Amino acid sequence: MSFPLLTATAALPALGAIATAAVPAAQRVAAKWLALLVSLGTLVLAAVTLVRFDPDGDRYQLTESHAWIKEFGVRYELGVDGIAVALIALTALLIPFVILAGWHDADPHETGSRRWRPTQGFFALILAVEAMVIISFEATDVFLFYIFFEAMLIPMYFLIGGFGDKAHEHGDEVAATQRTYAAVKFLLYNLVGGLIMLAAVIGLYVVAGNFSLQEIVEARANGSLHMATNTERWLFLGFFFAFAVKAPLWPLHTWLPNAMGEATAPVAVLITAVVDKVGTFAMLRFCLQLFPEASKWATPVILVLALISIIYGALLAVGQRDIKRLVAYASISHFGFIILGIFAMTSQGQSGATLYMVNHGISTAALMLVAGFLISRRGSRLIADYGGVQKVAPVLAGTFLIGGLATLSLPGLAPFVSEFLVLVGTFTRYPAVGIIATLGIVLAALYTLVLYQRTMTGPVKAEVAEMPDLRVRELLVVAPLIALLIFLGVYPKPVTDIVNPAVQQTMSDVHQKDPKPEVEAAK
Amino acid sequence: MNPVNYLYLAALLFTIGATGVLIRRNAIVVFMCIELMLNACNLAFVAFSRMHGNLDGQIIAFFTMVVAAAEVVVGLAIIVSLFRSRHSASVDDASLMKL
Amino acid sequence: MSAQLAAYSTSTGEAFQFWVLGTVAVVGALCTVFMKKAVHSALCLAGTMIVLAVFYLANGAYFLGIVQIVVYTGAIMMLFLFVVMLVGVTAADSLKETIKGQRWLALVCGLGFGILLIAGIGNASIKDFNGLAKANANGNVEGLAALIFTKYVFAFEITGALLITAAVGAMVLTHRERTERAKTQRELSEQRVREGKHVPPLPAPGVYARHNAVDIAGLLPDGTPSELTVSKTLRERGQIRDVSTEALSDLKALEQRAEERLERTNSGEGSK
Amino acid sequence: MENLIALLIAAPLLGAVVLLCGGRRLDAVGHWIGTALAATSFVIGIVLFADMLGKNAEHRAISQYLFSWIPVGSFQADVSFQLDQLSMTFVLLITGVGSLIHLYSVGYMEHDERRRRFFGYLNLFLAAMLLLVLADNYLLLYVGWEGVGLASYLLIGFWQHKPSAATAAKKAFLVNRVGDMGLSIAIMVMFTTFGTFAFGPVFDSVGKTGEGKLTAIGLLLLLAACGKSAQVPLQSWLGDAMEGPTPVSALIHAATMVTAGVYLIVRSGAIFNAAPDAQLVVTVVGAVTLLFGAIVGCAKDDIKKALAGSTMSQIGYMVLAAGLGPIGYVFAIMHLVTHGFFKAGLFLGAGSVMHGMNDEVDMRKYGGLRTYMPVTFVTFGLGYLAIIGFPGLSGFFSKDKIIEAAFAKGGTEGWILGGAALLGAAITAFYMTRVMIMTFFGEKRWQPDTEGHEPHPHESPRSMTIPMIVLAFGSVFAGGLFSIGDSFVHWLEPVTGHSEGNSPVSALTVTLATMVLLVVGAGIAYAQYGRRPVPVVAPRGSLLTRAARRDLLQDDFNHVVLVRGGEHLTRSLVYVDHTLVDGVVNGTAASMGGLSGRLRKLQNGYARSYAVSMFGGAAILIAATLLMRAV
Repeated sequence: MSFPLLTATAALPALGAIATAAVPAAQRVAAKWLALLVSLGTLVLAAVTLVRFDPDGDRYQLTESHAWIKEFGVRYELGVDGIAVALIALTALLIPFVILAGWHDADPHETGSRRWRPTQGFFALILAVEAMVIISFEATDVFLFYIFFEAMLIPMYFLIGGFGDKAHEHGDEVAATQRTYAAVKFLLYNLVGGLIMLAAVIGLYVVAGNFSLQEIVEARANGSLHMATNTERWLFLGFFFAFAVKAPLWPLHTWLPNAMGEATAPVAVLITAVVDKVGTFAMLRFCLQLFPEASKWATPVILVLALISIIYGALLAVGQRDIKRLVAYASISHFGFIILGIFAMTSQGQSGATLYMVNHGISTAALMLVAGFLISRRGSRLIADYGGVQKVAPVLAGTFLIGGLATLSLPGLAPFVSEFLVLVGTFTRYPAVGIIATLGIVLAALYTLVLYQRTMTGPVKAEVAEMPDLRVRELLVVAPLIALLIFLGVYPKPVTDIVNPAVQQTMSDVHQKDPKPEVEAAK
Repeated sequence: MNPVNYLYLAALLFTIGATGVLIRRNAIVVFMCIELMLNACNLAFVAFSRMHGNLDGQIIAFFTMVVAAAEVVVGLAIIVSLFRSRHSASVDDASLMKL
Repeated sequence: MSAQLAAYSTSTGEAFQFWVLGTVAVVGALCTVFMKKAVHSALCLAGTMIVLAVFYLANGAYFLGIVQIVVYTGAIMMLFLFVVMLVGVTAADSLKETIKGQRWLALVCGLGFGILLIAGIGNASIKDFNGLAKANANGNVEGLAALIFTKYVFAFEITGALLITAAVGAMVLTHRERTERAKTQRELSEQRVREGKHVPPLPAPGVYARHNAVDIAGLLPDGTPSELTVSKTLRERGQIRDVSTEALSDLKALEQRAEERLERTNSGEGSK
Repeated sequence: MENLIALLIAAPLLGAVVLLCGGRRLDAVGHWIGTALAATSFVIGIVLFADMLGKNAEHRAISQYLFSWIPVGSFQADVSFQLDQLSMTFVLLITGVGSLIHLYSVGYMEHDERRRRFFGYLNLFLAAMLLLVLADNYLLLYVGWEGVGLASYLLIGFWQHKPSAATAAKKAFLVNRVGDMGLSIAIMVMFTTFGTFAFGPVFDSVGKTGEGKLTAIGLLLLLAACGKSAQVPLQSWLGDAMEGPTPVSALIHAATMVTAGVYLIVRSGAIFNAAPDAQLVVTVVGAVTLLFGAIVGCAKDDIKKALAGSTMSQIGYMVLAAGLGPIGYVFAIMHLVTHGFFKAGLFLGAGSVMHGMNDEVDMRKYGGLRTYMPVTFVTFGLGYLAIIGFPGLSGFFSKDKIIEAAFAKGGTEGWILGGAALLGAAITAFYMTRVMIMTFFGEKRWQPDTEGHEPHPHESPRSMTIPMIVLAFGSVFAGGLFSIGDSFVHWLEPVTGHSEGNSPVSALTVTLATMVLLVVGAGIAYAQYGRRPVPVVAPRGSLLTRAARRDLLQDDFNHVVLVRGGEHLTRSLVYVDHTLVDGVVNGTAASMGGLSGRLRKLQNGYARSYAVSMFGGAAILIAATLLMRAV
């Protein structure tokens, strides 16, 4: 038996989380370094996975399979396709930056108590989330996936509810109340989605007799497993609801602005760039593969909802007064694009959606982390409290601008490639939807530039006059992300090469082919 | 006479015991009522044993007695220590479960 | 009564026994529930249990019948009585309900439950009545032993463990750990002096020449009882017998008798 | 030679990266690095040009394939360049004028502490603009297209501490985004129709699809062109864009970037040729804009905004020409090049004036500057003559041809378009004469600025005057040079095609009419501003003047309809999100809370109460069992 690479990739951060949590209270800094090293180690393992993965090989590679709960046919079954491997790489890549960006976020106010260890907890929770997200990407057993899909709510709940910005415009007490509200809201929304999914998972077991993704898909393909139309639709809706909450799709989105607004910037990145990706990823892997006919049946409604998400999220982003909530609504808009791409059922749309997940992760991380640095300096999240930062902290402003430009999908930066692919993919099948979605890019420019103008330009406000520019640690966080944004914008081929075969297979699962062009162009 | 009558008697005793548990407040009396219920069950088991012609029912009744003995020992100990700390054996005084 | 008869039918004797003793059992159960004093309840319960023991015997469960008398009535019920003694025999419960609607709910539920249970039994099709002749062929105790030590041996062993645990548990629960050293007599007296209360020994109970029991409070010069004279335990149980009025009424009776005699004299004088 | 194409772009891109990431260490030399790399690009352009001249007309186009950019299924976008005569013309214009303006900026931005960054942005602009004209497919063109938009955004808002500059920058980017939407949808339509969006394959298969699709593509491309080239209805950003430093106005908002729309239309000539309806709309847009810009230019007192109106108007001419089809393509590009020279020269002159006048932009506070700034006066004057179409100068040749071509369109359209173009020429003469007189003639009307500094007009340093002189040469001779033996027509013909239309009026008539109108326009201006003293405070003016001062109310329209409407929309949506979408969720939660508050009272803490419910539950279970059996 070969080395269980996938298990190792997920187990390392899990063990790291335990080890970090166990660091004594006084060794706060050691805990941070330990967490950083573990996340870097995970990154190395993810890189090895990426290298070992052969884009043109089998659909699922590096598979591991062990019996787990024999009575119910639950197996510990792992395997990655191109989409999963790209997202694992993204997750492993972002966590070190999240840890580095949140280096001082969980420093305790007073250091007297010997049992009070928030720092250790913070970093341990981040690593725990990483482990669970990675195993969710790897699981090819529906039940195994479900367990970790739900379990990651627990550490996220504590991360949102337990750690907030140092300063808050209404004082500590209000901040704590709002944090609790946000955390509970996050938990409840996702739990409701998860419970409905649990019902669907059980339903799937009743119908199919096991939980193995590959076996069910194969059985459906060769006709040995027949599903009644209505059964398939109900099961699809059960799965989709949970993923739509997590993604989040309008009108199930309202937990995201609260959660991202109240959490610290690194945690907000964790939510939107890492955890939420599991939702869209699962749509591609589970909804489309397990229930191809129902997916096609639901497509019109989902496209409309995605479209509403795009426009609605962008319009609301324009109307926000709070930097982090603005980014949250922008993310809702972007998730609309991802879901649009997935359900456009074209290879451009789905490759674009996958690429979008990666790129959105990186670009939002860049923007949100810089916003976090900004907020930590001034101690306010309100846009109106800033102005003229460009003058006093040009590097901070510059990186913020690049993050913003990535958010508005400027060509040359990575998100453009994915957004354009999604739009083209949608347009070839649903022209009207494609055109309306294009409006989103105008609105994206509006909210990004308004944000930049109000915070960074204009006369220097007295409160920001003494603001220091980015420090070395902060630059270390932002610079690689920006470099990656530019690299993937100019040369996305490495990613598309990995993703394309997997998308082709998904397309054939749902029995869809790209529409042919009207005329065959002369080459 | 039909031996089923023993079952009716058991049911009656059980019901009386249960009602007693609900009505009385003195913990000791409540406990006695519980014993009454257990005994009613035992009677039913013995009657069943006779009906089915095997001894399993008696075995169960036997175990019930043993467990009841153990239960009485612990239960009375609890009552005594409760009385010590509260100077009362009323079950209504132990209402900390209230929100 | 032969085992044969007990198995297949019920003799008239058994029927008679059932109806008489069954009535006793039910009355005993009702008394258990409705008696004001815990001691009375316990005694009624013991009666019911003895009746049940007889029924066990009648049903061919000879071993259980004996065990019921020895263990239940003999040991467990005595344990109850001990506890009642510890907690207070005279502390009569008021049967007044404190939880709103509890009694009615309990009665309705009990009535409903009983009716349903009895209806259920009535509904059940219990046709064949095998009797225990075969099972008890080698003797009831042997039959039980064979089962306990083969089929139910694990349950039996575990029950043993349970009993030990219960015994230990009871000890743990009732045993009070001393958290501080007990004060010596010297320390106690020093404390009394320091506090300035009751420096001399407490007064003794009893009224000399009339009552010398420990539960009778001594009388103060004005004839009122002094609680200080009886032990704390009795005081808390409310088991003090007050004889202050008794002395007065005795006196009154004496005076009356004396007067009666004097009246005669007086009336004699009056008639004179 | 092909491999040099990428170097064209790489040189300024390298400059941008080095200057923007280099930090303060490069402050001292940054501007020279930027200028040198721009010049490098120009030299490479010259080398390629020389190489191109040495080949036959048919073999002049070369291309370079770098790498596959986005390969997904049938969607294949490559990073590859093509350099043909059309691109070559732009390359030379961009790098040539660009280098001159770099040089000019060295002097102009001397006192700005962020000069290094300014040059970084300028280099970024050059790279993006070169990418735009060298791309061999629409998607790569789109990258350059948005890239120049970004550079324009950064440069308009270069003085970010001024809220007006930041707002103008944002506005420019947003309006351009609306146009970009057109371009991206156009690419999508091309992809669904042809399965590709590379220039060659698309143009070759134009004949295989219906006219409807082509018209749609054409109109979408026109929308994009309107955004970038400030044509009606997306013109509103150009005037505000003058908030940027003057060299930026000269390079980006006069000579190069704003002409990208014209490039797009000419480049897509094959599509437009097959879609006459789209062409008609293009000409209408061009005609409307050329009048619109000219009218606005007449009313502005801000020298740069007057010139901006003029730019809009001149690009209107180019778009008009481009809409005429093969008759006009060549002249559109020719006017584009000559306009690049003289408008850049005019802006640099304006910058030079402002440089000497403490950054005063109001022409009413100029006057009589010709003696103080002789070089500026002469170069500006030559630019002036060129733009109004003074015979023999550049503008004369290019504009005249466009007016002729407009008439040659034929039919009523021809007459209307030609008439509009002629009228535009007259108005051009009026407003340019006005600018010239108010700035350089008449008495001094200088006023101390708010801090009380009396302006001391002086000639600008050498680094600023040299570019102006070079551009003035271009303004004078370029047109004539291009027209000798129709050399420019022959040069571009292999790419754009060319045909002579049948003009209902002879070329001579057109020229004469133009001359007459020119004299009339200039004469009115002289009568109004040369003969009488210019009031320092602007008179109230007629309704038209007041409307023109406010850019013919277009901003008011935008403000009321888009800004206000948008604000209301977003505000009400925020409310909806909070009360309705979130309200449903929170309402459910609250009702659950209320219900559990009621149910909580059942939990009174008495064990006996709980026992009753257990007992009742047991009774119910028995009842259920019995019922089930009964059924």
